[in-house]
Amino acid sequence: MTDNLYMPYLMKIEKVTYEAPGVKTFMLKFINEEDQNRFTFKAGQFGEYSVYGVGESTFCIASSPTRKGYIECTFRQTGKVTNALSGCEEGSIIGFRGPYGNTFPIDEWKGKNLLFIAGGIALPPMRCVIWNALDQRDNFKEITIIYGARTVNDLVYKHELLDWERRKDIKLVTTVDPGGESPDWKGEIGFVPTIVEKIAPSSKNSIAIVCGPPVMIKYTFPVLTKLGFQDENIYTTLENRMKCGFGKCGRCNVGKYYVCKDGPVFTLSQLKELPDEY
Amino acid sequence: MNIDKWLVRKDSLEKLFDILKQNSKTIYAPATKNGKVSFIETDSFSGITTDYIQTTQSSKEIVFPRTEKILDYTKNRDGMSVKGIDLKDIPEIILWGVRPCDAMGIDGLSAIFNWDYKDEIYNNRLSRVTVLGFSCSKSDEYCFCTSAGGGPGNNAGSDILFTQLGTDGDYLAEVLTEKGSAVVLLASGLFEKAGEIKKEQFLAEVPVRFNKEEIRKKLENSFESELWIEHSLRCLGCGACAYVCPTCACFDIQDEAHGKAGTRVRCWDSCGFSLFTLHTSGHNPRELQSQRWRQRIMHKFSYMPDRLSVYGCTGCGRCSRACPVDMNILEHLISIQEVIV
Amino acid sequence: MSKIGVFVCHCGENISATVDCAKVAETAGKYDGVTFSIDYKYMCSDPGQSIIKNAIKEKGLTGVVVASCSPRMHEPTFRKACAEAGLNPYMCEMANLREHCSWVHEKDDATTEKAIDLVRILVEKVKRNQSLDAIKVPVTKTALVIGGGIAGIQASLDIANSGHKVILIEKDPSIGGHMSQLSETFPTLDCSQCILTPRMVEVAQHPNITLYTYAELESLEGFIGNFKAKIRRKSKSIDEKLCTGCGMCTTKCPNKKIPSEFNEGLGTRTAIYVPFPQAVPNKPVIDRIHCTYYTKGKCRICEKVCPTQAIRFDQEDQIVETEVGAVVLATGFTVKQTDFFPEYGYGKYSDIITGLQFERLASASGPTLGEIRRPSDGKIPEKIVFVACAGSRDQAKGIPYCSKICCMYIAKHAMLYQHKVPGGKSYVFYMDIRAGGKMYEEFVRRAIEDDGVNYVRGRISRIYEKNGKLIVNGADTLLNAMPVEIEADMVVLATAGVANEGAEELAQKLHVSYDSYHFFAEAHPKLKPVETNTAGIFLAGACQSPRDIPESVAMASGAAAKVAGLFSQDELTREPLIAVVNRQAAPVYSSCVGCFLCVSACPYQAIEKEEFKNRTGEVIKTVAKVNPGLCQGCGTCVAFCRTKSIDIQGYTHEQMYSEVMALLNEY
Amino acid sequence: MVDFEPKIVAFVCNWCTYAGADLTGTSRIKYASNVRIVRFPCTGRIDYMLLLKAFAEGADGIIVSGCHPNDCHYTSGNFHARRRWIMFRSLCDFMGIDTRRIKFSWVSAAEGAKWADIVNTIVASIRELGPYEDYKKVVKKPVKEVSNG
Amino acid sequence: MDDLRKRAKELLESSTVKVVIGYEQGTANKTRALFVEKPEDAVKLIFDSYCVQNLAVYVTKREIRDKGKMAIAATLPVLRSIIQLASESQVNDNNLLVLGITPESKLVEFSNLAEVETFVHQYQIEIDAHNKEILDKLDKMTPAERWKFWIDELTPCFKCYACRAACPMCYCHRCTVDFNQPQWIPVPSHELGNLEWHIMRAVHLTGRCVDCDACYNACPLGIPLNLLTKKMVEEAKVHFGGYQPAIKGEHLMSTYKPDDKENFIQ
Repeated sequence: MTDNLYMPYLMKIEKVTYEAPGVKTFMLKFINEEDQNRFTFKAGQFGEYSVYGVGESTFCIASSPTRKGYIECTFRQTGKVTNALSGCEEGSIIGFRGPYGNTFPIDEWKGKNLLFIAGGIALPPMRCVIWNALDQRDNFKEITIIYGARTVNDLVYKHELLDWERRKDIKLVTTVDPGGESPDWKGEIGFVPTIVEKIAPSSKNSIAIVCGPPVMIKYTFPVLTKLGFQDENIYTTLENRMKCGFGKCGRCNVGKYYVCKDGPVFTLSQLKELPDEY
Repeated sequence: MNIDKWLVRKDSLEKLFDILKQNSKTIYAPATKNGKVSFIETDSFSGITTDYIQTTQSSKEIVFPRTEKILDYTKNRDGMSVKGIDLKDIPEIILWGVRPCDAMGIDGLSAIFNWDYKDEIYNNRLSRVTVLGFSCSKSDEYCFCTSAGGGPGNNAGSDILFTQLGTDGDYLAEVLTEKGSAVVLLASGLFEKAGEIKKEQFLAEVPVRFNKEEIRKKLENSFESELWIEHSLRCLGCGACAYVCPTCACFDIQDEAHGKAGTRVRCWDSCGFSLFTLHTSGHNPRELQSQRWRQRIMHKFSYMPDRLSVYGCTGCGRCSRACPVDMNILEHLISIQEVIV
Repeated sequence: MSKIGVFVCHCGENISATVDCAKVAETAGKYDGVTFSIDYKYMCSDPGQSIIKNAIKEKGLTGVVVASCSPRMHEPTFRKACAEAGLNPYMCEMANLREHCSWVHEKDDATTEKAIDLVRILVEKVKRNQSLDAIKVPVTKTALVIGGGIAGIQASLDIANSGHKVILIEKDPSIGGHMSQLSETFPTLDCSQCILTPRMVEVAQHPNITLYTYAELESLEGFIGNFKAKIRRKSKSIDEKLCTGCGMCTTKCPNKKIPSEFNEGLGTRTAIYVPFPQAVPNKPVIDRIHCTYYTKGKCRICEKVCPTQAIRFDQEDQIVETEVGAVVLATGFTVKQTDFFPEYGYGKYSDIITGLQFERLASASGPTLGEIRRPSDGKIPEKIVFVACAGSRDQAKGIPYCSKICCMYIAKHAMLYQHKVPGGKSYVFYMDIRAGGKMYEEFVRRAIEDDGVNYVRGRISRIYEKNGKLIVNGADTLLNAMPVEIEADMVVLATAGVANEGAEELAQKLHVSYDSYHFFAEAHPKLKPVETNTAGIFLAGACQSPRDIPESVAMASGAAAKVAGLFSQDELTREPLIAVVNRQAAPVYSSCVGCFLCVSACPYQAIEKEEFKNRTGEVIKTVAKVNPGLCQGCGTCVAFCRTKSIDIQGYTHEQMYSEVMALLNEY
Repeated sequence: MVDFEPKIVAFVCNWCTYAGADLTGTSRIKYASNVRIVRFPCTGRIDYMLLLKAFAEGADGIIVSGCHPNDCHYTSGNFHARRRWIMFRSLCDFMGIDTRRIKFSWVSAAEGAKWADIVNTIVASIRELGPYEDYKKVVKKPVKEVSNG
Repeated sequence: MDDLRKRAKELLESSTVKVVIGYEQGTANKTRALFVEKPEDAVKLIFDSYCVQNLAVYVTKREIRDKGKMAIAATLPVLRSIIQLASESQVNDNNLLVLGITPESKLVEFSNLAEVETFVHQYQIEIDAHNKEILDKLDKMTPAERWKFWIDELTPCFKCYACRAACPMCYCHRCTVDFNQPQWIPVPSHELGNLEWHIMRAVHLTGRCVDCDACYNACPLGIPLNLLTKKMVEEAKVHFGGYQPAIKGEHLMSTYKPDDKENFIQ
């Protein structure tokens, strides 16, 4: 069915992980062997996930390209499709189209420090890169992850956060918004931008990757700039509404750019070129 | 291929039509309903409307249906069976009576559906359509094909372009493609060798009203212009303009479930609708009508030329005719050319 | 992730006799999201319930469908069972395989097919159920009783005696109502005052009762358990704390010619007055309309004579704001005045009076000290005519209903007359005698047989005066309409009992509905006679329709019992199956466009407006909001809302839609 | 139409008709098994869209039933419903939707026999009318068609 | 026409209102909405028999409302719409000033909506003879014929929602067709989707439609969808003695009478 762009791969839900209220992670396996083998993607790309009879929904691939044989996606229940998705069980079959969009130029980052800044449900797009980087750890210098959520409960990938915490070769800082802490909370308390400013990671030979709700991003960029990060070394991903994923349906245009083709990954310098339509 | 010109007697048109029918071709031709002309599957030549300046709906629906199936699925015990549409099912269609500005629109559509990923559903439909264009001998205040790079006798996009040589005159047939020649072959008797014929004198007068290149330039730095707000105040945000437009290709993908079986369809959508870009979060990148109107103009006169190197407007003037509040695109373009520096 | 359990009950043989339960369970087991299914002899039995409980625990079920009898029978049972097993009770639905299937169809495949369908639609529904928690509404355990007649008094005492606070408001200076005006009462002829006044005193002295006389309800906001009442205490122009009720002021008041309301205008009172000797409270008020000081600006005699300087000319109305949990409406009724009957020449002839006026004449405490004397010249009437249905049961007069009490009090009046005026002749013109009630019929018979009252069946056409006599023309329909003419000295019209002036406005203040005669409407004519359609507001006595004393008292006690029941808990728990208007993040707030057409669609006035303001405090959006205290969950608003912004828990759009889908499609 | 079994959907209110149908059961009155009951709190909740959906999904007949006037558990839900039915039915009729296939009725909790009667009559009449092909055709269309051009 | 221009100018000069909604000359013989914000532009205002668009649709449009207090040149249908909108809490005296244009094309300025209501109530909503004829024709058809008629008429509809956009009563931010949980009405344009959309539209306008034909005039395909609402107007007359938009009035479909008559409920 290669001649039908809209034909999804059939995927079986291997594993469902409850991450946070309304947030789940699916581990998906291709039902068809060839699809499995033919399929490749790069960090930062996304796909169209569909529940048959309900529709399609767009989100990034949250697993690392270095992990073969399956893909993972993490989503929050917000609309029709995501509600239906979270109604699916292990063993259910869903559709997947992709991969679409551009990628994080991780190969260009070799030999640099990586600073990951994520907020709330926006860790997934970054998790893909993080694992991608960790799986070739030696290629990079310091790796710092700053991750914040509204409350302790809202932090996703709790087990992985623990792993990263234990690892000597990563610096992980987790934070929750004031009031979101639990009695036994050991991490930081405060909004992400504040914490970034507080941690003040060096901008020297560093790449910053920022994903999160618009507000967080808005206030984090200035902090990074203050820390001396160059616009072209600050990366983020945009999430516009999409239907096709390959630059035809007309939803995701930001000016003359298609988030689904020219994005979702943009550097701050590119972002500054875009009209305010995202 | 080089254009070969034939002469078709005016009473031969009907014969041509019948021959095509006899060769079991599906013919879509202009017909009138509720005082509006649009392309409808037609069995008899007499059913065809001829005295129209422009059909209400463009012929794009033949290659890009308002609603078309993408796939069928059935849930069953051992999982799921999904079947995409069989491209072989797509019918061979003769598109009769297309105006040059419509035929030209096909370039725009093709660009959108092929600029990056190739949309084979669209391409297959197109490959099965033979476009019989008819030049314009009349025009109205909405027409501006000449400003959009076309013309009343423009043959781009047509497989054969017929030009009537004067009222009740015979027809000059310019055969432009293989598909065109195939038609000639079917009815070779009806096509007589034509001598040197100048068709221009028989064409409608459509004055050039603006320079699209200039507009494109001006649009580049007009994103923040106040003009959009002023221009769009009247706009009610319906989809009429987009749905009649020969090049508008925005679409939606929808599932229709009936129990364990269902269908996924692709259907028209419009950047004019307020919910078009609405995120589930409630955030809307284009929440104001002015932004949506800007998108429409920008997409046609700036983004498309930039990215797809083809303009998204053929000057057919349909959107203006169809608009319930008289948003006259020509007027707006002229004002852009005048106002924006 | 839905994990639904389906439990098919045989109900002994009741279901399994015609439905293949095993097959139902088996088929259901194959549906998407059904992870457990079983059939069993008696699901409602203890072992049956424990099958459900265990399955919930072991299989971690997220929803339960019990396919057995009607939910109207066992829904509570199974919901409780689920709750006990730690599953939200509202995640349990019942498929009605017995009443709606096995009992009404023959044993064949079609019947089993239907059973399967019924299960399937409930499976699809329960997948979309949401955990709900019963709604808790705090209760202010104070009742507001409006109206100090016998109904209000009874209700207040009953509520107070059940240990709850009561605020009783009465618009007149004293409580007692119409009953205090009555002479004797049917069917026992015991003195009205004698049985009433002790109750009045009890009210005044009761520690749980706050009594505001000369007070009216200004406004009532809120909902069951949580009303806010504003009460206007009209100025009495005296300091009640200082006043001892000695009566100096009333005796010295020069303004003595004011017709007494209590005596229905047959007697007079002073400008500063106590309506009647046994009034409670027995303290005067100044009637500012008539008081010479207020009208002419001088006098102040009462002030001079008052031994405790209790007079306060400058006193102003006072608004008391208070929170109450329930309201009892006992505002009573009133009787049409005789000027309602020009054909009977009232106004012209002062000796044509109403039944209520006759009560005053017959009352020992009345203007004639109990002697029946006609108003015009004080002569004792030798012939007296009582006219029943004066207005009542008369379309032409716009009062088609029966005033109910007249037949009885006319009999009483006639009797009293016969007792007080030996040898006097009394006639009663009536349409039918309606004496339904314990000892009532007997009472009327006594009037006719023992006291020789002449009952004439027929209406009177006209009354006119002829040399000092009132000529009453009528017809005796029993003697095929033979004309009857009686030369009477006095005529008593049993004028229709009607709703109070202003009953309509009061009803609107309280958001209770009222009938076309402006009597307050009960929530259900048979099953909810003392409730109104506004939760927490109850009715007692003649404000709902004309009633006699025993009925009013019974109704009052009924209302009181309802209030006591309401107050027996600290929080009201209500089924959460109520309507909700969706809410979204700013700047959308809700998909509701605020057309508020749902407001008129709601039978319970449960829909309110909610305003959203921006930082600068200006209102940027107003949308509908359902008051969970008032909503009863009918869903009329839901079907009406164009934007589908209102949904009703337990019967949501998703749920009902999926039921229809599941019903008609293969899964 | 030899072995045509009509599919009948019944939209009923919880307090009267549902209870009435319960009574039909407890009184063991037999009726045609073609009907499937969907339970609503009140006829006032019954959304006209659901009726359309029922036809769209293949129902051959529909019953809508609730409390008699003045008996509504919610005092006026059925009055509101009645108004909507009056207008909706007119509209359906005007659009050529076969209103013989929609039966409106009042069935109280005491009218078990009436319920059985209602069901039997509509099942009988729908048997006469046959499947609701007109509507079914309309539904099939979009799924089958490749193009609406 | 001159008094209109004059008045509009004054209102803007005294900044009694921020914008005046009226008509201007459009393409060919079309007229179209004009939003005058500067006094000097008031001269562009026109009024003639071609001014048929129902301008009331703009008083609920965000971009116009945000300008501040509006004045509107309102013909009878527009006046009706305004009253209906007022009864649905969408406009009020604080945000709207009405310059009425009587059927005799006289200018009447209303000092408040209550006056507009009184004015409007002099005229009953009447279906024009031409359409009445069509309605009668349809009534005479068999249901099967009507069904065919409507399927034929509605199938061409491509759901551009011009009818919705042009209707002053369709001011909802989220229409039922945009509601997708559940997806009551199929999004794509096909026979079922079109049928359900138009039924829904007619139901929602029952008792609210002021019979201005805006929907019909807006339809690029000339579908006579106004027949549906017209029929509802007629039926409302038959069953409930018709209706009139009224500010405090009770809405035809959200109220009832205990003695509403019908003959089909068993």
